[in-house]
Amino acid sequence: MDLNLSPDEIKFRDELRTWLSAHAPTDWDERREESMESRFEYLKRWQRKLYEGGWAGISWPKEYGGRGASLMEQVIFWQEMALAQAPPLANVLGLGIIGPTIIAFGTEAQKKRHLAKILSAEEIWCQGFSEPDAGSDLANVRCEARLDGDHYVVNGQKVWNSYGWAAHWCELVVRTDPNVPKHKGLTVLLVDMKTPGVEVRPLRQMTGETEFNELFFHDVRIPVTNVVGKVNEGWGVAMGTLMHERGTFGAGLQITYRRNMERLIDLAKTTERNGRPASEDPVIRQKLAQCYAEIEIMRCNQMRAFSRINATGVPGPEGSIQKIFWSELNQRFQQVAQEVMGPYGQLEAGDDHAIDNGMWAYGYLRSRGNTIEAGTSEIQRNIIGHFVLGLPKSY
Amino acid sequence: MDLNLSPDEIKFRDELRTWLSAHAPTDWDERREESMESRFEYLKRWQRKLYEGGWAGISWPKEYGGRGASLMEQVIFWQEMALAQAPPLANVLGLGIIGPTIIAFGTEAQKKRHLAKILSAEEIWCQGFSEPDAGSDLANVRCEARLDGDHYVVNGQKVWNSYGWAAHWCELVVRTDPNVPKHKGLTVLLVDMKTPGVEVRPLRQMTGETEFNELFFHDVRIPVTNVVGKVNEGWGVAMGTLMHERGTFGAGLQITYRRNMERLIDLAKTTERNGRPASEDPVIRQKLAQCYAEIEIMRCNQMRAFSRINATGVPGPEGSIQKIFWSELNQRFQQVAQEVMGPYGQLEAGDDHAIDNGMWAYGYLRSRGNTIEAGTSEIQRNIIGHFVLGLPKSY
Amino acid sequence: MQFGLSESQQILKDTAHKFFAGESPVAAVRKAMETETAYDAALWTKLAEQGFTGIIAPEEFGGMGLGKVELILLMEEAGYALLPGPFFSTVALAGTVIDACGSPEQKKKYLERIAAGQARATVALVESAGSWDTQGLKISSAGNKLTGTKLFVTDAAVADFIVVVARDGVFVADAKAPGLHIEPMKGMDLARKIYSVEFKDTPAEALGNPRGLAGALNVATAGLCAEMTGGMQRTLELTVAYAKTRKQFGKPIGIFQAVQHLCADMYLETESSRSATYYAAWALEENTPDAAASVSVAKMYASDAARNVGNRGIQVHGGMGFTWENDIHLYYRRAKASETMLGDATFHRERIARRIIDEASSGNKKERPRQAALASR
Amino acid sequence: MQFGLSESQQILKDTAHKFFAGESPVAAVRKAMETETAYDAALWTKLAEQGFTGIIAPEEFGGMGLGKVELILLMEEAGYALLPGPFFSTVALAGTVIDACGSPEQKKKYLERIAAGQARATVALVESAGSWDTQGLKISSAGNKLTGTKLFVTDAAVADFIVVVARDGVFVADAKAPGLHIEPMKGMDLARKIYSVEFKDTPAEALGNPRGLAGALNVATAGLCAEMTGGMQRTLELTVAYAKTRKQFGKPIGIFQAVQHLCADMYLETESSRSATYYAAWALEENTPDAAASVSVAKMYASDAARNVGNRGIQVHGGMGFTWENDIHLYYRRAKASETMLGDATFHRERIARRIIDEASSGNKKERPRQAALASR
Repeated sequence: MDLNLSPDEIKFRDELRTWLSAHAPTDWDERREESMESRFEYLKRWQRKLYEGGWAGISWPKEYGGRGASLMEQVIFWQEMALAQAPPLANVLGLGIIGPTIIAFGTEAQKKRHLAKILSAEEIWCQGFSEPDAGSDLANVRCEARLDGDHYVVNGQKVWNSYGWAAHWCELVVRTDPNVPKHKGLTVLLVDMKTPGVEVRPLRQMTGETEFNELFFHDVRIPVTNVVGKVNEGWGVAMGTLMHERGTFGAGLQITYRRNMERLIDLAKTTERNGRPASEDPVIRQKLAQCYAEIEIMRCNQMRAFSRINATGVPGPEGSIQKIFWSELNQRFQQVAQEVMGPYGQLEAGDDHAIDNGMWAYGYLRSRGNTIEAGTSEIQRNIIGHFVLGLPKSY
Repeated sequence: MDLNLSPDEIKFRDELRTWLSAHAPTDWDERREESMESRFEYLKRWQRKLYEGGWAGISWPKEYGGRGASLMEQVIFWQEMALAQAPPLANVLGLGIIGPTIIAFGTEAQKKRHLAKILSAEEIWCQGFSEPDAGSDLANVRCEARLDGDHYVVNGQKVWNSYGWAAHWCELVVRTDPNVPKHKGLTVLLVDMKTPGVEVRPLRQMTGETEFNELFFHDVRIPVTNVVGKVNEGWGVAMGTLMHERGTFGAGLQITYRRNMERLIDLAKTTERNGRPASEDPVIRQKLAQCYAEIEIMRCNQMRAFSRINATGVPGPEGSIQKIFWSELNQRFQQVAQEVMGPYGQLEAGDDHAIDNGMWAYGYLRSRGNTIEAGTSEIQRNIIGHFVLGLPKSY
Repeated sequence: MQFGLSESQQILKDTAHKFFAGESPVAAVRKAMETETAYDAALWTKLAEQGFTGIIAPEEFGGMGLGKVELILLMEEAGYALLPGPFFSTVALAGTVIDACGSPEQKKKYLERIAAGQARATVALVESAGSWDTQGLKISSAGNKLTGTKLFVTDAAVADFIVVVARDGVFVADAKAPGLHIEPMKGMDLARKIYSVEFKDTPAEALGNPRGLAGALNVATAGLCAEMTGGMQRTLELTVAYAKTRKQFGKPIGIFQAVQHLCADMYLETESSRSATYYAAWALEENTPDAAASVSVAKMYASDAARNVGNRGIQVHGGMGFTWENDIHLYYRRAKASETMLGDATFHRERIARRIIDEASSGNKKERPRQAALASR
Repeated sequence: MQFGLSESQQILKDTAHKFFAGESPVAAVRKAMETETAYDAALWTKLAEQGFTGIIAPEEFGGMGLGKVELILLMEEAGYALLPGPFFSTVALAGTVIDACGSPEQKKKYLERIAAGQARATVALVESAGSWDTQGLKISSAGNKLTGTKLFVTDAAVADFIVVVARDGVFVADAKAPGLHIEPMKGMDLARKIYSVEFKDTPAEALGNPRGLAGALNVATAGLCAEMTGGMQRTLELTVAYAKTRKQFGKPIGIFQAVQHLCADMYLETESSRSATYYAAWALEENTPDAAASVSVAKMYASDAARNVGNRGIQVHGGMGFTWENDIHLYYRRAKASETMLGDATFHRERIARRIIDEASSGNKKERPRQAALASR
């Protein structure tokens, strides 16, 4: 056990840190009022800069334009990005999920066609995975693709799609064989979003945002050359894809949480509670300390998990405790923030009295999604019960 | 809605209160160190006194020696008993459960033979219901009774039996037909505990007490005249019996909780915390107030439920929220008590430094049983989900 | 002893339920909440026709003269329907304060108009400290003129007059009075808008009996708890209905204990909140010694329960619960706004602590516990 | 960066696991706990032969000179086995304090005997106020003589000497010294007995460097957290095994989500407690700026988690979990005793609050967050 960085890791971190301090823009936070489109163009420019600096696709093999970074280097990457408060990446799905999928399962032609443009953010990618009737039951995909000559004809619907409105391409999971059990008849297709019959509709969330979209496919013709991996073996391709989501990307999260925590402590010092600063109220102090401790434990759990993945090569089902921990912790934290702020906590962006321009009201509402997105807390507990503890399958 | 007592209820209460203040012994608490047997003889004498005063079996019809009290009068009875800190009743199962069962389902001969002796505590009763393999799955009874002439021959085991060591009689649920679905082949027998082949073994709990027993039956011969209700229809008899457990007996509980609460507040005033009384510590104050409020809500929930039973005639599945509420509340309360007392909380009876002679350590450990006994919290939530909310059966 | 509704109480509740379902269905709520004030004048007229605007105003001032229990039954149904606009502000808050603090002439002037549906009103109390504790207020009158700013004032923009709680009394200011300036705030509850109200040498009329304030705020708080309970009930029903129909892994999700037990907890919390609220209303009506404490018990519990019920309801709904089109978030937003309104759980716990720790006479262990009052009357 | 055990650390842990399973199975624990002291001399000799009594004592005093991480791995396995007797008191508590506070001569005199297995010891700190806060202690020495009473002293009856934390220093008193009187207390943990220790003009030797105390108590606290984690692990395993075999309604109860999710939460809490404890040990070893805070994080979390894991474990066991014959309550009893030992969750939360609120420089928002230290070395 040695939590110090190795000399190589220090070198990587220092190089990245130097680059970020020279190149990472500092005005992202100020752009909240701009249009979604204008903000996204900004993010594309930022990713382009990362690409030119050699910092896009750091986990990708060097032969495909990546940096071949080790797992710990990836962890460091996301931590440094969070520390520098760098803007997010425009093509985060392409870089983190779809690129690696094409590298692992794609044809040479697909690699040649797509990978470089993912790295440079020239082409943005989204995913078509969830469906109205396939929420926690991921294999229950109904969006169908019928073979017609050298094309598949796609009909169906997807929901909870991110970036669809901005995307050039979509990694789509479709049912190519309706006559076999659920997991078996699925196929992954690469879909040009400009293909006739593809429709993107914004889906409004309880926060008021349209962070997600619905995708509709009406007789969309996709060449068979766009199949990734083998026909009817899309479940394995898609699962390999999802495993990446449990990877290092979350390493920056605890740094973001810690920053929110520090901001909340500052607010508690200036918020009045019973005639003195809330930060001196023993009840509030207990709650703040609890949040701090949980963020620390989230960090330690993550680091232990990354070390385990490093040793074994693959993320295991233990990743479910990370998911449960960060999502439920954020919900508890947002509630504590509300208690510190009292009635001010409910004020949304655009109110002059709102603290941090409504970020806390937004954070509170948005956090409800945390225990639903990327596998509900219930599903995660099923995974722990069955796959980690060996209890019988409960669903 | 009128929470004031009616003139009749006031009359009942005043009469009882007067009687209790003249007759209820005040030295029960001091007898904790005596032997179990000596304490039980004391309780029998106390019940005899209640009987002679006309206060035993208050819910029983007058024709069977009861008082024919209304539901609200029963509620008042248990509350006044708790307020007077009167000792418990020796024959609590006989009075509250088995007597009413015999009245409802028994033969004239059974009524004549048993009821008066239950009231006077001349004969103490216990129940043989739970089995090692029938915990939450109540219908899974295996203790079998084979017909042999005019007797049933009983073989099997029961657990979680109260008062078995002191009991003269047992209301026993046995399987008389193994060839029909679980609920169907059960029968209720009245078993003389002196019948050859009946063995009582104390079962030690985590508290160190032997509050419960195991009962073993080896070729125990019971006359067929001791069947209650019809053969193979024991499930209905036993369920009618269990319904009584959700009745008014619990009405005294909130008064006991409230007394514990007041004691804890007194302790908090004399316990040091950070150089001042714990009762001035805002963190402790929040927790004490939360307990107080929950006890209040338990009281209000109970009163609403009693009023509903009064209107509809039967306790409904909503009784499950009472069970969940009192059991989980007591666990939270005991933990708050531990936090108030700090390391003193762990001290058991017999330690000179123990607060209230270890009652709090005992209460903490004993409270773990609350969410298990009389239907686990999980079973209660199943009942609410299925029978109250109409969700599909989940087990 | 009868802790259930009387026949006339049940009729009132059923009538209100049907009225709101018919006159203010959720489609209408959504329409109202998109407006600047969430106020629907036509609906208000109908509320007045039902007599709801005068539910607890004394008959001599044109009201129905009903009790606190009747008020909270109405509020519970209003909460169930997520009634938009200034009903709570006008009737449960301003009306109650005027009834408790006003002279007969003032009641005639203000309460009668409320009861008749001719005026809307609200109460301005919270200042920049964000607290509902009236002890810490800073604004005071100078020759019946008010100067300063009140925040989180519900429905101020549609109020005809505003009851202002100041350091030295309770005042009524006409909404059009000089120096009175109203600015919208952007709160989470879309169906009950909040405002900052600024006073600059604004003339205001002092109410005759400001000592009635605490009692009136207790009544308003019980009303708010009832509204919250109604919201919980609706959230529970929406959630159970969804759990019965939504299928995953080939079964309705309600068959999974993880989901079913969330629903069971929602039921437990909703019923418990209802019990506590009904008791508080009765205790206020009967003026029992524990009336104030019982209000704090109810608000403390409802503040936490409404949030928990909402959390669980959204969770059971999964992604659907996170969408704008699903109604559950509208209730969730109101639950959050109501959580802090008239004091959050921490505030009321400390109020309870003062009563049970500081005010209770220590060492007097043989005293009969107060909660036995139920059985002792 | 490697947050996993090294090969030698893993070997140590495995060895300890096997040793305790073989030499101190639960039947032996039950036998020991029925004795007055829960001390088994034969077992102690074997512990010494393994070198465990000298695990962190420096080699110059006959120890193995291993680090804090190795100590907690050993304590974790001791906790898993519910090791009875004075191992924690002697090695993690008294040994650590003497190592941190003693002069070389004192270490030779006391620590060497501990390391060699020739002496058992403990630390007496808590007074009648029941607090582990050393600031509030009342007993002070007068010419190296102690007078007063210490409570909740673990394993005092089998200690050869007792380390006494006083207002004005840290002292060592021989267990047979005049005026020293030991009385058993009846604690919940049956396998680690506690005592009151009374001093009347008892001669005691002042340790040379009392300032080392806080650091030593941090190490002991990390050790206790590890022991608690081991207990959680065992409780989890017992519970999962039961959930796989116990049948109700014709199925193993572990198939029901209500049961399965209780197990999943137990797993989450056990692993989280382990992560926090390992980190604390490493931070202490490396003397990082957050070392003390990391100990409080671990103890705060373990105090709540050990209780919760026990609660859930008993619940899953149903009636069986409530019996004396089932081992789970033995762990539960230790969890409760350990919960308050060396400070409960509330105590450590306030310690954390002091660090993150009071000591952190306000307004310095651009400061790099400290937790990035992991990635910043």
